Amino acid sequence: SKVSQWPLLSEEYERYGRQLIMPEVGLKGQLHLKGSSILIIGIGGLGCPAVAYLAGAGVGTIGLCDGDYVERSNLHRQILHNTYKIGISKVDSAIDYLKALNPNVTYCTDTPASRYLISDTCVLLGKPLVSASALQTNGQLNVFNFPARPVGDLTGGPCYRCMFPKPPPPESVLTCGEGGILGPVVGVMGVLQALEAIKLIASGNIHCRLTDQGYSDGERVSDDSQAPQGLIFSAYSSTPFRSFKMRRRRGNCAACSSHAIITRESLRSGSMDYAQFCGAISPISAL
Amino acid sequence: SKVSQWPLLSEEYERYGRQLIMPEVGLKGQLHLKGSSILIIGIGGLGCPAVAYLAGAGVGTIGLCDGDYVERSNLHRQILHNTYKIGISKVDSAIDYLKALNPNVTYCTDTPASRYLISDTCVLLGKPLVSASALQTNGQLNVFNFPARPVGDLTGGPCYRCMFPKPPPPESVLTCGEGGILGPVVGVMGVLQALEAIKLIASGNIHCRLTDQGYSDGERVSDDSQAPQGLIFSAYSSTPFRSFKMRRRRGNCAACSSHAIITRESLRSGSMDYAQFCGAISPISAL
Amino acid sequence: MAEAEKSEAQDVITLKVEFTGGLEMLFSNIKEHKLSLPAKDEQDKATTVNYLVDYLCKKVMKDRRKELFVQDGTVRPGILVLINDADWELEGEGSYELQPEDNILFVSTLHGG
Amino acid sequence: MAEAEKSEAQDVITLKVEFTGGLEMLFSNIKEHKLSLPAKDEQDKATTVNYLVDYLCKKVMKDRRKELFVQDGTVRPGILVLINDADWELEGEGSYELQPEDNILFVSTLHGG
Ligand SMILES: [Zn+2]
Ligand SMILES: [Zn+2]
Repeated sequence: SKVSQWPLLSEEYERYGRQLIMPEVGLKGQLHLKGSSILIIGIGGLGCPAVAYLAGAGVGTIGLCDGDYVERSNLHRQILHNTYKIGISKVDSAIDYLKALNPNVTYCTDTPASRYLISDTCVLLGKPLVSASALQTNGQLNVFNFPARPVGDLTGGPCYRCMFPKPPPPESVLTCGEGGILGPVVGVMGVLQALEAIKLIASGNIHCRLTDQGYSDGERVSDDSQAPQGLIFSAYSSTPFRSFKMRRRRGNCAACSSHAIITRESLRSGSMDYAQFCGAISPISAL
Repeated sequence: SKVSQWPLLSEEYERYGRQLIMPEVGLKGQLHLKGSSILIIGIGGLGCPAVAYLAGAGVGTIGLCDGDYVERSNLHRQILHNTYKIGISKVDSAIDYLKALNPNVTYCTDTPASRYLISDTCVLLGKPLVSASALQTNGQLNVFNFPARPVGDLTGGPCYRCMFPKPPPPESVLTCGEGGILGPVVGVMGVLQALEAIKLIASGNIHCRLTDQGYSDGERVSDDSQAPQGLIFSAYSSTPFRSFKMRRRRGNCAACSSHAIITRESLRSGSMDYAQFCGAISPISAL
Repeated sequence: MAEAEKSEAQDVITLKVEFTGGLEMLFSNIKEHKLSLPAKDEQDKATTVNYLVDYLCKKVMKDRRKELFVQDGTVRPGILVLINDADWELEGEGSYELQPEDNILFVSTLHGG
Repeated sequence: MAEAEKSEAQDVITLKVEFTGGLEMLFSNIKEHKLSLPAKDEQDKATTVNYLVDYLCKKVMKDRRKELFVQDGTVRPGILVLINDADWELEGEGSYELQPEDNILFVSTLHGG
């Protein structure tokens, strides 16, 4: 059979029509989305809305990663799961939902990890990390390691360790189970994660390739207005959303600087003990 | 059988546990939520995430109102519907999803109306209106008619007509079909609508009752920091979220002032022609 | 902030004027404009938001569809004007006298969802 | 804005200090504090963010669990400090010299989701 002249199926033109007609996406951006793969770590309050909008937008391959099972106490905020899925793994529950929402996407699964391990892996693989968290009435969002320049290049975006070289004392860390969480608070942060990921991918500027002349990362202009931004949200504040200028890479960062001590080898060998590093916080509850 | 000593079912304590432990909600707030009813007008890009989080949070009665059927071009942003629901009414599709998410909620249905008619009805019934809209990369959110004081009381919150006494010229109005829309942009606004509604209800301050001494509306303090706020969102801006102080009620507002010409009678008799008032914009596409 | 940029001495006011909600399309797709306006108008009165709207129409707007920005001598229905993040009604609407470094935001209201 | 409130003349700096992300619990659950600090410290040097942190610990914080705010002479790991909405690293961290009407925000980072 003949190869189609059209870069998308007619089903896809119809499905993505409302974003295809926007200059910020267009056919080129849609093809970037289709060619991209995203790993979602945790299918909880953040991951549920994030993955729904990413699958909806047509990200080609989505990895899902969560070791937990659906509980009733999840359902006020983890809106892909439902009452009939209680006791089923969150990954399986999410895939049920996502395949119905958009069968054009490929879904895969993996096992979860801690924030530091996730950030270190992103740095070593040259991938940006769209990170968010939420507790009670507050939320935070940061894009780390963007642009994803090589280890040692101070013009790359800061990594999680640049911002938090030391983990907080375990007694200062509350989980959603202890502190509580309003569903739409974590929901907003998850949707905003999807938005940041779509903006990065559709722009085509995410691709950071090693060339003979060093790294290239698209047409990204590095003027000040493009400096990496963080967002903090406080639902009951008179200024609920605050954007802030993020720091630069840290010259002595253990992961992304020329003094890095974290390498592919140290990750593979397991010589880094992330659970110990973070004290009593278990990797899952620290997500 | 004996009446339970407990104000909630044990299933509900488990389901809402993560928000019950928060001082902003608590058992009192959860009972306010359970006793409340909300009408969702439009189960599209805003209504889908909004109703999911409202049902998840345990709003007791939810009215759903949309005359449309699910189309493939909805699915990148209308995340309660799915590929198998194409051609089914949006209201039926949403109820399927919602009953699985939270079977404790009562769901009802109604028919849609225009923004002016919705606002006018809220003013006449003394109900606050959590209004949002989104197009392309922009979104807007306003809570109208809060506090929902009686017609003629200038200390009540402004209504939609106070802010927009005249409809925009039809040629200046774009719909999502014409202008396009990014899924998470409308998604964020829908989740924020749910959050505003939950904050209003859980606080207990929404109740606006006619007493002998005039209206009482809870313990709401009317200092400046509590003045009604609007929110505008622009996904590609360096300051994506901006909060602003909304205006007060308009002294000559056609709906909420002492010079109001819109009454229960004029609404019932149909003497107000909303379609004509808004020019060529059909009520549905203007939602 | 940016105190050094103030220049009342030369009887000029610098402003940050922004357009959003799609309205930037009428202004060469530029969302943020730094403008310098005379501090006084021809009648030696302090310049107001009305003066700014007129100035934007005549000097800044390249698009010919003026009626999508002004109608009947003021901004058209469906455009929200914010003066330093407050609805202009709270500041006196068009007759508000511009202050140095004011932020004036014009928002086209949206009807999608 | 609020120029009238500036009071360098009396060698005092007024600041807006905010706590969020749950950190406000350590400060009597007040998210927004208006503080007046001396413009110079005992050594006649301009007061810095380090000075402010020490001042908050000694004069403002009622909670006895100081270790949840400071450790090893600086803010504890997991607290982000923003000076006028920029990570304090961009402004010189603790040695940043406070300016009148500065906004200093302390955010406890969250780990839930
Ligand atoms: Zn780093
Ligand atoms: Zn009104």
